Amino acid sequence: MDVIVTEDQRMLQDTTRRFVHKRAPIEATRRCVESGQGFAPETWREGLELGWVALFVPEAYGGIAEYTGGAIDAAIIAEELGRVVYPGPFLPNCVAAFAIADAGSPAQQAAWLPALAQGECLASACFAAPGPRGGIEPGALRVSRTRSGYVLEGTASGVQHAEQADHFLVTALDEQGAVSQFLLPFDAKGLTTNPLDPIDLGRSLAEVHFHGVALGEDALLGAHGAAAAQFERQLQLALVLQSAESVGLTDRVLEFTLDYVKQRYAFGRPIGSFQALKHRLAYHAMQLEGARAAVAHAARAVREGAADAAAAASVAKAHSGKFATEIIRDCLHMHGGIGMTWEHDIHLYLRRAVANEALWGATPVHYERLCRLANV
Amino acid sequence: MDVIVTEDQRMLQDTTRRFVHKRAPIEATRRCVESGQGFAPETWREGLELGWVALFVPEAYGGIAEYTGGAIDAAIIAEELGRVVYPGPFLPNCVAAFAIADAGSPAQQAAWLPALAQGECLASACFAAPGPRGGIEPGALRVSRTRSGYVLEGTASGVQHAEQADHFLVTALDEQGAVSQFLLPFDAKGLTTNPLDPIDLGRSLAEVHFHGVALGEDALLGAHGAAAAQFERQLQLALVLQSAESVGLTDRVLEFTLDYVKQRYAFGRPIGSFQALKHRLAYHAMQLEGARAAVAHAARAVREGAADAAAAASVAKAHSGKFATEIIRDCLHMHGGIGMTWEHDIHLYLRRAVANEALWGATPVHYERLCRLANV
Amino acid sequence: MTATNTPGRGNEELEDFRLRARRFLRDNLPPRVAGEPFMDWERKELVARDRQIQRALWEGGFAGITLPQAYGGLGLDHHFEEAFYDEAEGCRLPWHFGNAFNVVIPTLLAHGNETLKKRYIPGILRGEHIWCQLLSEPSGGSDLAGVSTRAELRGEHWILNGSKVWTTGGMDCDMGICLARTDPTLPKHAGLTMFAVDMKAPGMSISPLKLIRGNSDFCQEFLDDLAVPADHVIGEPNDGWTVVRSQLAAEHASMARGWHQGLKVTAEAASVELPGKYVDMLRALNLEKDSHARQLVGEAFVIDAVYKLTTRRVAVGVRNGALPHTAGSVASLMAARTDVRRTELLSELHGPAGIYAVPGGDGNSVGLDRVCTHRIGGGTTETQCNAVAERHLGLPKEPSDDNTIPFNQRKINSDRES
Amino acid sequence: MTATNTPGRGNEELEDFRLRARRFLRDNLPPRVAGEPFMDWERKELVARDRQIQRALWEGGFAGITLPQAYGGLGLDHHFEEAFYDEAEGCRLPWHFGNAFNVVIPTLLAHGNETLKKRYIPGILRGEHIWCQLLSEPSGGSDLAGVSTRAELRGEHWILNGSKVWTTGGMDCDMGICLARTDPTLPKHAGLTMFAVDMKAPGMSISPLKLIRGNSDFCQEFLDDLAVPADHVIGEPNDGWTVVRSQLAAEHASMARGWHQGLKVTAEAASVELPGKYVDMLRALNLEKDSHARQLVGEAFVIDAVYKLTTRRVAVGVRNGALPHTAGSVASLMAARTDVRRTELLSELHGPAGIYAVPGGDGNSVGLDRVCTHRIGGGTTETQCNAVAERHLGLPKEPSDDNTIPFNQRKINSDRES
Repeated sequence: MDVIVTEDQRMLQDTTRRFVHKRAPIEATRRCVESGQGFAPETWREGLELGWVALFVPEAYGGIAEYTGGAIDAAIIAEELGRVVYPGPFLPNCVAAFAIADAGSPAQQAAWLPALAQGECLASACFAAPGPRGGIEPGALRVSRTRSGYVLEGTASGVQHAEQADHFLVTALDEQGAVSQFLLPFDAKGLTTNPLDPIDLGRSLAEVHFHGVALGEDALLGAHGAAAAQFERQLQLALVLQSAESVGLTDRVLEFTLDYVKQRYAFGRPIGSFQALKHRLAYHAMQLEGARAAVAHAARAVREGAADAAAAASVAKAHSGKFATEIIRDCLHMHGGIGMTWEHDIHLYLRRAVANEALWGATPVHYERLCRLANV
Repeated sequence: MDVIVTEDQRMLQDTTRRFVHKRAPIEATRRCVESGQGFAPETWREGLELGWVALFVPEAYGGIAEYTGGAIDAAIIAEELGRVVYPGPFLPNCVAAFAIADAGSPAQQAAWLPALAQGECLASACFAAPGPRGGIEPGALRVSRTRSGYVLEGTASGVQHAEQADHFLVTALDEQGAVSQFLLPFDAKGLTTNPLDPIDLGRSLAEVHFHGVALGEDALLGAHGAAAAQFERQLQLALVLQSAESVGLTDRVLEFTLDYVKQRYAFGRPIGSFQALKHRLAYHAMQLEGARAAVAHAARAVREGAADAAAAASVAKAHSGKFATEIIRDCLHMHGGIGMTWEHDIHLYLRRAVANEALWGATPVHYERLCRLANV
Repeated sequence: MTATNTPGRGNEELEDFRLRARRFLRDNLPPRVAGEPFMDWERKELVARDRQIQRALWEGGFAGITLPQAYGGLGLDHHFEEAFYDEAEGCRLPWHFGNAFNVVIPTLLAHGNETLKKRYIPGILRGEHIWCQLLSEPSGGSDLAGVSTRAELRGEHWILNGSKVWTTGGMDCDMGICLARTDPTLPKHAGLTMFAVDMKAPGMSISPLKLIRGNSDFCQEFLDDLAVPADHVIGEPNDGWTVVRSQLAAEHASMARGWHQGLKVTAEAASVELPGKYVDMLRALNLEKDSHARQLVGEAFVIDAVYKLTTRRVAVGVRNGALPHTAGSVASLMAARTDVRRTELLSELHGPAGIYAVPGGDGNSVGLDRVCTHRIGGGTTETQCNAVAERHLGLPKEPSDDNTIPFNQRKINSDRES
Repeated sequence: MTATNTPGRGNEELEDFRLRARRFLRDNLPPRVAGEPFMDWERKELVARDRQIQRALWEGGFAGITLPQAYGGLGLDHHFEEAFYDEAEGCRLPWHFGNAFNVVIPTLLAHGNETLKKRYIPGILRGEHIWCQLLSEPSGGSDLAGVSTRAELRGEHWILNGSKVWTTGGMDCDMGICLARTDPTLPKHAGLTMFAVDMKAPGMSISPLKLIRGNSDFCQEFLDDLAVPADHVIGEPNDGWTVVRSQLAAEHASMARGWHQGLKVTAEAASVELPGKYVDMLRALNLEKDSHARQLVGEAFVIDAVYKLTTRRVAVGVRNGALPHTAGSVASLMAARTDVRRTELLSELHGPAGIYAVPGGDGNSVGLDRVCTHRIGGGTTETQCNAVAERHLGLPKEPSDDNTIPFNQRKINSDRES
């Protein structure tokens, strides 16, 4: 039940880890953070060459989807990216490529998929309403029919990489609450981006405002008013990738914390020999193993479109999000004063973990969703 | 801010502790539990002679209310009773005496207060509706006006000592939701008691059913339809006494657990020298100190009818209830296997603590009540 | 470490075995009844039936599939065993022999002399001997190497004196594997010896242990000049700790393989289920629309699912070598944590509706679960935490001279000194 | 231990003092501004104003009310001090001198030689010297007796080399009380000496410490052949640990008295408040009707109230002798636990609405509080837990030879060995 089940997958993990170690280590993330420049485009392009997005793109459009494990492989990559708090737009571009491969017309696939796979296009998703309980349902944007197409109104919250994105995958509701999806460029008339000041310094966050944004029929992804199921599939993929990233964050922090407590001496002993720390670390290892199991299962269920995919994705998200924060917070604490300093990397991990716990539906939102999935 | 602020109060604590140690130690509670006989009447009568209920009864009716600290003194006694998981009806009889002294007519006071103070009458309270969120509001019973008086319908839940009680203090709502209170004998026509099988083996628990129980005007306590404020005062007193009892439970368990872990050796060391246990015990001592502070403050606020009495009583109840269970549960765990055996006393404490956490409003009910008190 | 895909014998032989097993099981074994416990020593009829079932397996030629023929087994490879358990999925299996198969037989095979192996392995296979483990003592549960039951050699017998506790099903067992101290002048791990003892012998008195809930599967034993033949030492005298370690390893391996869920763990993918019992509780309490109550149920869904997925991940990972065998301790720890957390959630959900049993019901309530759920049996969570921290995570041990000073010079419980 | 009710001097004198103080404070001290921090070393103007305020108190004859006249104080008893602080309730007080008054002066009075006392106590009273404590080092924060900053006597001066960290307001302090190792061949507690050091002297370089939030009240110091006059030893050479202990006791006593809430704790009854900020959050998030959100706010009300009541109970109890002084460690531990739990509750309440600061605001968010709230300064919670367990609850210490072997033969951080 491990996320790694085949030799190909193990190779993918090794390759990704080596690449990330060389080209996008945590020091590179820190440079991005301190320069305020967002992610490094050259590393992102190199990642794309390794197939980071192409794994959702069919061969006909320049991808390798036929030869990959889809969500399973992407989760392997996401976990590695979590280990370095990678700042690039892996998740939204995977979701966009998956969405278009899943629901796009041949013309849309031909126009978008090669561009996404090669990095000529950078997409992000707009759907979530502002507020504490958003993140898993379209509800921010309202779509109306016009003579020549559609018009969008509203404000989407929690949009990651909005400032770097040149296209948006937009999910909106009509008067009746039916779901439609659209693809549109960032400079569409009436669309403005309001950058926020996020605690996750490695990733920009924005609200995107839609004031009478007019779109033609060709912007529609899937059928008008019938995109609920495709949105749910995209959501599940996003949850798996974000959960995998949180596992990667936690895994790496627990790794260097174990090293630290084995080396650091106080009162004539390595602090890792003190039982209070040992027991907390044992529980952390246990919850991390739980997160790994949940993410591995969810990746497979989502990939296979299994009956329990929706529940599995929410279980993975709720557990990995909650415990990434709890574990990393306590690991920071175990570092003592040094962990509180700007120079130590651990706060970059904690910032990402706290953001991940809240985005794509905070833990309470997924508990609630599980109740709905259980028909109550 | 200690619950003990005067010499009289310290003496009261010492006297109670000595009495309880001699006449109602935990071994006596165990005998009551194993015999299935409820509490021991002779001990209860001796306690009454010490003024356990008389402290709410004015001198004119054979009591000592003018010379006592009321809720503060009763909280001191309740804490001592908690230390031995005392099975007797201290709380409901204090509440009944307080209720009648607070709201009864001269005739009612003359009829009831001496009987309560001397143990000729044993009262319990019926008001709470069954279900998970009951315990602090009347809602179980419906009262209707008749030509000659009143008639009661409904089922009151969570009634402690119902089988031993000979009278009930009943709180009911009319059609408009206005609150009235009544005093009636256990053998009133139409009243039946359905004993439950409680986890707290030291105290009986029942549902009391009211099928067209007809009452005259003389049964009314206070004004018809205007008893909400007096019910609130009774509730606050009950919360203080129950919280104080939970503090007593916790205090005693922490005391014998500290003794145990200092004496018990494993791996060549007293188990109390292992840091994992030490740190948990430190947190337990901290939360117990918090419970003491909260109960002491609430007792004084309730005694003085302070503006924050309602909030203070809920804070005390929520904190003491939650942490009594948490702390005693973990102390049981620290005893290892022996703590799991019937012969060890700690389960008697844990049973009472879990029951106290749930009765008189479980923790969520008091969190919710605090929000309402904050006008939201 | 990875499982080989090539059966040790021809596929035909395996298929033949499978068909024979199918037929035999259909005709001879009772069906598995949903809700019937794997083990419940208080239900004597279940124990007795398990003896009959094991006897039937023996007579049918299906006992000890992978065990050596010299000791009564069939000497087949693990594919035959897997085929058998595939076929037996719907049957009641003799789970009260779990300890005998999972712990005692591997221990005897590794450390037992020929006399013991020849006598006791067939005894198990024939359904005659149910075994228990006499390890913990009243003076200290977690510190297994600190046992103080004494064994002294007098002539042809070792004479054992002391007491044991937390023995699962002790009243109904025939034999026990018993750790005792044979040389208290050595450091604590060095002076121990493991014995095979007759639970029915004179000098062994067994009484049930009454627990908080009022009942118990556990016993306490007093050993009063219990005589054990000299050839009933397992391993070497004063080398009992070596035996303990392989015994514990066998137990952990069997738990990691999923023995606690039966004798077999299926390798199929688990699925996330959202148990209807929680939904029923919400409805019964009229809290379907209460967002706080729904949070409690949502978390219960998550902890149950994560525990199930983790147990399976660990079982599969340990079996195929993707995870170290120490990962089993992680699953044990999670079992304890999940069970306790569940009682918190359900107590909070039920409030006063959870603190009594309705008359005429099974006497249970979520409040009673809250009082009784501690997961101390099988090692406290402290011991499990140490195991995860030291063996799985490689954290340093605490400084201690406890393992080096002679046993009889160690500090012991103050209440015993006074 | 109980407070006496009889003033040391006549009530008339006390009343006269009170009236003079009232007049003086009204005319000379700035008012207390709601929301203004007691201490914020980054706000240089606050620090500078506190120097002026202390200077004004000195000039007005209200500095060092209970301190001996020999060292510039007024030599009055504590009723005069209490009267003064009653009157000063509405004033800004020189809180940046808190360390100097609460820790340094008691330490100098207990262990300082006449030179030090005559020079430095008046320096504080006149508003000239703000003091810091140079205790923690980068190589180990919790293990205070493990400091490795070296001090060697060369002629008339001790020469100090090493580094210190977590110094509150180090950049703005004039003097520091500095712990250094004078004999590494002795066990760790035995070879320490306490010095009074000039923060402006050559050899002392100070840099601010940038924390997660991006700012900090803390500094790091490098001591590079810092020369300290031989008469600036506080206590005796190699007896620094005695000084540390009374220094820590003074700090804890001041915290238990409520210094962290100002210089004075009122003895009036506290009341339970239900902070409007939580209600405002519920409304702003449109969660007034969400029972789960209301639970989070309800718990926040409770933990805040319990913390407040406990702090006050401990302060009063320690002062009147009803509680042992070790109870102060309980309040410290609760401060840490409450602050961290509050960030959990508010993060859960806000979800994605809590992970960014709205542009134009103060840059803060509940998510940032969640990231930054750890309460490590002033001793980790591990140290506090040990203090509560060992000193307050009387639990045994862990076995250790760390206090007995020579300092230079101890095991140290592996990363320093490699």
